[in-house]
Amino acid sequence: MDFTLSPEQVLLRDSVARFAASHPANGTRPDYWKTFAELGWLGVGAPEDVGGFGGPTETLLLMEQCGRGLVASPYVSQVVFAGSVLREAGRTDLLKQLVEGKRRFAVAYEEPHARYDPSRVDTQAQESAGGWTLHGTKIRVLDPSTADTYIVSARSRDEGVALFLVPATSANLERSAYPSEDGHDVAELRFDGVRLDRDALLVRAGDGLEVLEAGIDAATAALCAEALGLCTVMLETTVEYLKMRQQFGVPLSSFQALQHRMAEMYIELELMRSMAYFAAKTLEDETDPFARKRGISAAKAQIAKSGRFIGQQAIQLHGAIGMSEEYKIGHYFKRMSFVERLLGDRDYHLRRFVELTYSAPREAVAAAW
Amino acid sequence: MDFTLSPEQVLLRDSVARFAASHPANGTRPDYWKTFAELGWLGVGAPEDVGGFGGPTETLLLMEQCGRGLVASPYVSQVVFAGSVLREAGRTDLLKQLVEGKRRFAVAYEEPHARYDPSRVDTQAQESAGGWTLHGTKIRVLDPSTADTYIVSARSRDEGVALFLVPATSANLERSAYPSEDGHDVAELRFDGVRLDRDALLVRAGDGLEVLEAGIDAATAALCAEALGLCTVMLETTVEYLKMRQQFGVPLSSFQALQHRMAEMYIELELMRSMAYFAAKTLEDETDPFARKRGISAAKAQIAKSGRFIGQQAIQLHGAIGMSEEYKIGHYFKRMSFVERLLGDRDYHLRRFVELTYSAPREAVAAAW
Amino acid sequence: MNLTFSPEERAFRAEVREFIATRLPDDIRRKMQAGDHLEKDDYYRWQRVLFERGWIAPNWPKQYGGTGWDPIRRHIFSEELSYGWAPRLLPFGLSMVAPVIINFGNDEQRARFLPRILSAEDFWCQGYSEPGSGSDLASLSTKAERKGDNYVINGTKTWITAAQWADWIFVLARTSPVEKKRQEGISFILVDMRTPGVTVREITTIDGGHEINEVHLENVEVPVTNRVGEEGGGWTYAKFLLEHERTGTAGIAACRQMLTQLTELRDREDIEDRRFDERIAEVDIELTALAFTELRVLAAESAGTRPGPESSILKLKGTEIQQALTELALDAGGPYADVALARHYFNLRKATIYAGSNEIQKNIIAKQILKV
Amino acid sequence: MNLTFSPEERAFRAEVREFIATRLPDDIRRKMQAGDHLEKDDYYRWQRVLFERGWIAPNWPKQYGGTGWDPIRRHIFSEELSYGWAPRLLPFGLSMVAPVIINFGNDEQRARFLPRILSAEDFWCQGYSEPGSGSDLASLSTKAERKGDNYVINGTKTWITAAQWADWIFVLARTSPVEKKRQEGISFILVDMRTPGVTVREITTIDGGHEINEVHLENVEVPVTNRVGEEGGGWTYAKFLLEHERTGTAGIAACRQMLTQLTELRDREDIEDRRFDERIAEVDIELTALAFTELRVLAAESAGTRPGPESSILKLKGTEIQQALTELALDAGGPYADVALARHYFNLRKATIYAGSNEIQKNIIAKQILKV
Repeated sequence: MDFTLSPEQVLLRDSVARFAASHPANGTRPDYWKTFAELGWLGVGAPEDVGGFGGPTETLLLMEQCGRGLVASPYVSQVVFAGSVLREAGRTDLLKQLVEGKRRFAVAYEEPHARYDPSRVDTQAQESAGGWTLHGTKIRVLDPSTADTYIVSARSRDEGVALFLVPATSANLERSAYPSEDGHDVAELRFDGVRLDRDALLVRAGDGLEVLEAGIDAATAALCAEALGLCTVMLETTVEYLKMRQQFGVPLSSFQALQHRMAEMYIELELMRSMAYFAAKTLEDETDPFARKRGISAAKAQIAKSGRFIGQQAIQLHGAIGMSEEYKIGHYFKRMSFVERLLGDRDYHLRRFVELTYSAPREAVAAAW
Repeated sequence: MDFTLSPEQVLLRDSVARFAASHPANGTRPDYWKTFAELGWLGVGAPEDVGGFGGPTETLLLMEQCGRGLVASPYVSQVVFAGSVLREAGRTDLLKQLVEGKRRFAVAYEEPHARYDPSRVDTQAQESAGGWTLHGTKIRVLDPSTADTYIVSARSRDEGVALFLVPATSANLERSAYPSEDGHDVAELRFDGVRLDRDALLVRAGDGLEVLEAGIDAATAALCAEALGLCTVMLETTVEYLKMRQQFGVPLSSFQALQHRMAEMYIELELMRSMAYFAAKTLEDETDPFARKRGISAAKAQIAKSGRFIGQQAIQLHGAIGMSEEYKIGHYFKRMSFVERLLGDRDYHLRRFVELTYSAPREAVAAAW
Repeated sequence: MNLTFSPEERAFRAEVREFIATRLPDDIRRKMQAGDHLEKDDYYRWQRVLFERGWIAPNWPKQYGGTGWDPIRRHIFSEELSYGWAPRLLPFGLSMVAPVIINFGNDEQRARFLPRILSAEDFWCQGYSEPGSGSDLASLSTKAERKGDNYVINGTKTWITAAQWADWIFVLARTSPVEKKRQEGISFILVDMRTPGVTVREITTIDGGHEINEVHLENVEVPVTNRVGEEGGGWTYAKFLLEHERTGTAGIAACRQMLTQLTELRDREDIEDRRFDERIAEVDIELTALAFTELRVLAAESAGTRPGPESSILKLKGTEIQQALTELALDAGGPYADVALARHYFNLRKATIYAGSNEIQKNIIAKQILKV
Repeated sequence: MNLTFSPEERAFRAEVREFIATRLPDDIRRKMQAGDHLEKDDYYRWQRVLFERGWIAPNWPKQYGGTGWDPIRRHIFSEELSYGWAPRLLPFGLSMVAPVIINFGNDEQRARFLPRILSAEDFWCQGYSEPGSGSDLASLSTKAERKGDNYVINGTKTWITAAQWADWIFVLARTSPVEKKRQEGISFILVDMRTPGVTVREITTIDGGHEINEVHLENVEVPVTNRVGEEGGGWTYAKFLLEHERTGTAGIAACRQMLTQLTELRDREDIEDRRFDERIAEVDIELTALAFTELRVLAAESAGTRPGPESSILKLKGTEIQQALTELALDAGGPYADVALARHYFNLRKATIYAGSNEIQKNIIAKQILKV
C-alpha cells in the first residue's frame, strides 16, 4: 500500500498542470491536439508497441490536472473512451493512428430514452452483399466535430450488439451538432440508411456490448479524476474567497456556519479523491467485468453526489459573485454539473451497483471485493 | 381560511395539557382510562348520539398535547384506530361502549413480512355451520393487554378481506406480549384455529380493507399530531439547554453552527405542524378514499422525515446528557423513533403516495387536490 | 378552525383565472411556458392589461390605486398569475419603492411617482447592494453629499435586476459619515436613470442570461426633494422594504407549475423509475407542507398579525424547493439534452442567495424566533 | 503507486484470521454476533488470549511489549478482530493511558503499570469529562491539592465508560488555580479506584444499557508519585491522548460486519424493495470511500507522517455511517420488531458525540486543515 508517485508520474502530472495553467480554456475549446500528440498524452493507457505508456493511474493524474485547469478538450471522449474501445477490440492499427494524432474517433452509443444504458440499442445494422446499412439515432455523442470516424453500436439481426466504424462524412448521416454550456461540442447523429463497407465491422454482434462497457467504464473513471480536479479548485477558491471577503467587519470565513460548510466540502472532496483512486485501481486490478462495473459505478455514484454538493456550495458561499459569468467559479460549477451526469448519473450508477451487488449471488459479491 | 380555535377546542386542549403535565409518564404506562372516559376524551371523533363530539381537529389537539406530555396511553390504538374502524363499520353499539370506557378494542392487521401493507393478509377465516375459524399470525398489535376484544383482518375464501371481533380470551389464541422501549405494550398474536360465533363478523369479506384503511389513516393522522407535540418539546428543550449550557466561557447557543441547526429544526417543526393540520383537514374534507390516502401518506412521510431529524439533532445537541436515561430528552426521542415508523414508515408512505399519484390518471390527481 | 376557502373566495379565483386566460397575450404565455427570458415590452404589455383592470397593485392601499383585497385574495391572485403562466409583476416599483413612498414619502412624492408606477410608465430598479456589501448591507459606501438643494451621489451599486430597463432607481447612500452605528446616516434617494453620471454595465450570469447589472453613479446630482423621509432615516425604510420582499419569494404556485412540467418531462423521456418518482414525490410533499405553512402565515395576517420572521421559512424552503425542481428536471433530461433545462438550473442557483441569503434567514430564525 | 497488499501482508492477515477463528471463545463470539453487552470477564478472557500470543498491544513500542507492527499490519489486525467478531480491546489502558505513561511517565511508572495493563490484571478508565465540561475540556474543575507527598483530589468525573470494572482511573485535575490560560495548571494523575473517597454511580443510557458512570472523588489522597510528567503539564498529555483516540473510531471493518448483518436482515424480512437496496448501496459506497481514505491515511503514516487532522474525517464519517447502518436496520425490522435493533440504534447515537463531537471535528478540519 503505497500512494507515492513514481518520478515519471510526477513528471506527467506536472507537465499537464503547466499546460493547463498556460492554456486556460474557460468555456472555449482550443484544439491543442497536435501538442497532446507530441507530448505523448494521446498514448496514455495504450500499449507500448503503439507508442503508449502508463495505465489508469496515469490517466487519473492527467485528467485531475485537466479538471484543475478547466481544460475543455475531447480527451476523455476521443482518447480514453475511443482508445479503450479500440484496445478491447484488438485494433492496434487504429489505436496507433489515434496515439499519433492521425485519426480521431468519437463513440456514439446512447439512444433516445435509453437513459445511459448502452444495452438499449434500437439502431439496426442490416447485412448485405457489399457490407452493412445502418438505421437509427444516437444522442449525446461527445466531441463529434473533430472526429473523422464514429464508433457506433447497432444490433445486427438477433445476434446482439455490434460496433461499427462509420466515416464522419458518410452519406445519409445527419449530424445536429451544438455547443454545450460547458464548452464541448455534442451532437445527435441520425443514420438514415448509411452504407458501410464489410470491414466497417469493428466488433462482431454479441461482443459489442462488453467492449463498449469496458470503454464506458474507462471513460467514467477519467471523468471521476476530472471531477476531483474541478472540485479541488472549487474548494480552494471558496476558502480563499471567504478568507478575503469582509462582511460585518470580519472575514466571512470567521462565521462558524460557513466554516462547517467548508469542512463538509473538504470531507466530500476527500471521499471523491479516494473514489477517483479507487476507480483507477479497479480498472487496473479487475479482470472480471462484473467487479469492474461494480467498482466504477460505486465511484461515479459517490463522485456525482460529492461533486454536486461541492459545486452547489461553492456557488452559494461565493454569493452573488458566484453567479457572474466573469468569475471563474461558475465555469467549474457548470462543468461539474455535466461531468456529474455524463455517462450515467447517480441514479443510474446506484441502480447498476445494486443490480450487480444485491441481485447477484452473495458469494460472488464477497469474492469480488 | 381561519386557524383560530373555538372556545370548546381551547378548553379541550388545555384540559389535556393539564392532565399531561400532572401525569408525566416517562416510559411507564399508567392506565387512566376511567379518567379519559369521564372527561369525554374517549368520545372525540365519535358521533354525538353515542356520546361523542368533535372530529379530526379535536383529535389533533388532544394528541398534540399527549405528545407534549409524553403520555404513553393506548389512545391512538384503542380510541382513534379502533373507534374509526367501528364507526366505518357502522357499529354504533360497540362505539358507544368504547366511548363509555366499557369495552376496549385493539386492531390486529399487520402480518409478518407484510411491511405495513394491510392488504397483505394471509390469515384465513373458514366459514362453518356455527361460525368461523381463524388461522394466522398478526404482529405489532398495539396495546393488546388492556383490550378485551381484537379486531382482526382475515381472508374469507376468495372474497377478500373481512374483519372479525375476537375476544381476547379466546381458546387457541396465543398472545406473546412484550413491553416496548417507549412504554407501550405490543404483542404478536397467533390464531391457531380460533373458533368464532357467526356474529363475530364485523365487516364482510371484500369490504374489510377499505374500513381498515380508513382506521389506519385516522390513526396515522393522530400519530402525526403526537409527533408534533413530541418534537415541539424536543426543540424547546434543546434551545433552553443550549442557552443555559456554558462551554468555552459562552453559552452553547452562541455558536452559529448550532444556531443554524436549531433554525433547521424549527423549519422542520413548522413543516410538521402544517402537515399535522393538513392530515386533520384531509380526514375532515375528503370523502374520496383515494384522496384521503394520498393526503395521509404525504403527511406521514413528511412527519417521519422531520421527526427523525429533530429527534436525532435534539440528542446530538444535548451531547452526552442526551444519552442519559435520567434526562427527559431521550424519552421523547425514543417515542418519536417509534411514532416515525408506526403504521408505516417514510419509505412505505412515499411508495403509497407515488402509487396514488403518478400511477393514477393525471386528471384524477388534479381533481383530488 | 376553518381550513377551506369560502365560496366568495372560490368565485374570486374563478374570475381571476378567466381574466388571465382571456387577456394574457398568447406570445407571452408561450414564452413563460418555454422558460424563455422576457423583454421589457412583455412586462409592459401585461402590466398595462392589469392596470386597466385595476388589478396592478394588490398590496397598495385602495386610496392610491390598490385593490383593497385581504391577504387571502391577494394570495389567490398571486397563485392564479402563476397558474395562468402570467409574468410576475416586476416588484421594484410596485412592491418595493411604492410601499416606502406611501409610508414614508410626502404627498408630492406620492402624487408624482405612484401613478406612473401603476400605469407602467416608469420602470424601477433597486440600488441596495454594492460590490463590497452583500449580506452586510449596512457596510455600504455610496455617498450623497449635500450641495445646495442637491445631493451629489458617488458610488457603485451591483446585482441590480432590470436596471437596463429602468427609468428610476432608488438608492441607499450615506448622507453623513459613519459615526457610532453604521446603520445611521443612510438616506433613501430616488434617482432618474437619465441623470448625467448614471451608467449601466451588463453582468452576464452563468446561465448566459442578462438580468443583472452594475450601476455606476459618478457625480450624479439629484434634488434634495428626491429623498424619501428623513435624512439619515434610510435604514428604517430599507428594513421595512426587505421584510416585504421576503414574503414574496416562496413562489409556491410557480413551483407547482414546475412540478407539472417536470412530470410531463418525465413522461416524454419515458422515465419509468420508481426511485425518480419518489424523488419527485419528496419535493411534491414538501411543497404541500410549505403551501400549508403559507396559508397559516396568511391566516395570521388576515387576523391582523403583521408577517413576522416566520416568513423566513417561506423564503428558505421555497427557494430550496425551486432548486430541487430544476435539479430534478436536469436529471430527467440528462446532460446536454436540453439547454433550457441546464440554464434554468444554473439560473436558479441565485434563489438561495438573493433577498437575504438562506444563511441570513437561518440567523433571523435563530435570533428573532428562537431568541438565542 | 501500489494500492494492493503485499503477499507478506496477505499472509499475515491469514495468520491473524486463523488465530481468531480458533482461539476466540465461542460464547463471546455468539454474544458479539447477537449484539449483546459483554461482561468484564468476556473482555478479560479474550485479552488474556491475545496477551499470551504477544498481540495485546499493537501500538506500543516493542521494548514495552508491543508487537513492532507497521501501521498496515496494525490495520490488518484491527480489521480481522472485527471480521472475526472479537471484542474490541478496551482502549482506556492499552491505547490511552499506556502511551502517555510510555511517552511522559518515568521508568518506575512504566515498570509498575505497563505489565499489568498488558496482562489484563489492571482494567482502566478515563477521568476527563465533568458535568460542567464536555467539548470544552479545559473548563474542568476537579482539584488536586498538594498535601505533603500526596494530592487530595475533589471533583466529579462523568460519562466514564467501564468505570464499574476499572482498577485504575487517570484523572485530569487542577493542581493550581486558573491564571492566564485555562489549559495551564492541569495535571495528569493516576488513581487507584480502591482509594477511600472514590465512588462510582451507574448511568443508565437511553438504550437501557450500563456502559457509563459518574465517578465522585471526595478527599481522595494519592501519592504525588502517581502524577505522570510535570505538574501543570497535563494538558499536553491530554491532547496527545485525544489525538490517538480520534484515529481509532472509524470502525470501518465493524461497519462492514453491520452491513452484512443488515443484508441478512433484509433477506429474513423479505424486503424486495429497490429503494431500500439503494439506501443500503449508498452507505455501502460511502463506506468503500471511507475505507480507501483510511488506507491513504495509513499509507501516509507508513511513509512516516504522523496521523494529522485528516483523521477527523475518519471519526466523523465513520460514526455517521455507523448511525446510518443502525437506522437502516431499524427501518428493516420496523417498530417493535426486534428490541436489539432499537437498542443498537439508540446506543449508537453516542458515536457522533463522544471522542470529540462531530461538530468539534468540523472545527478541527476548518481550523487545522483549511486554516480559516
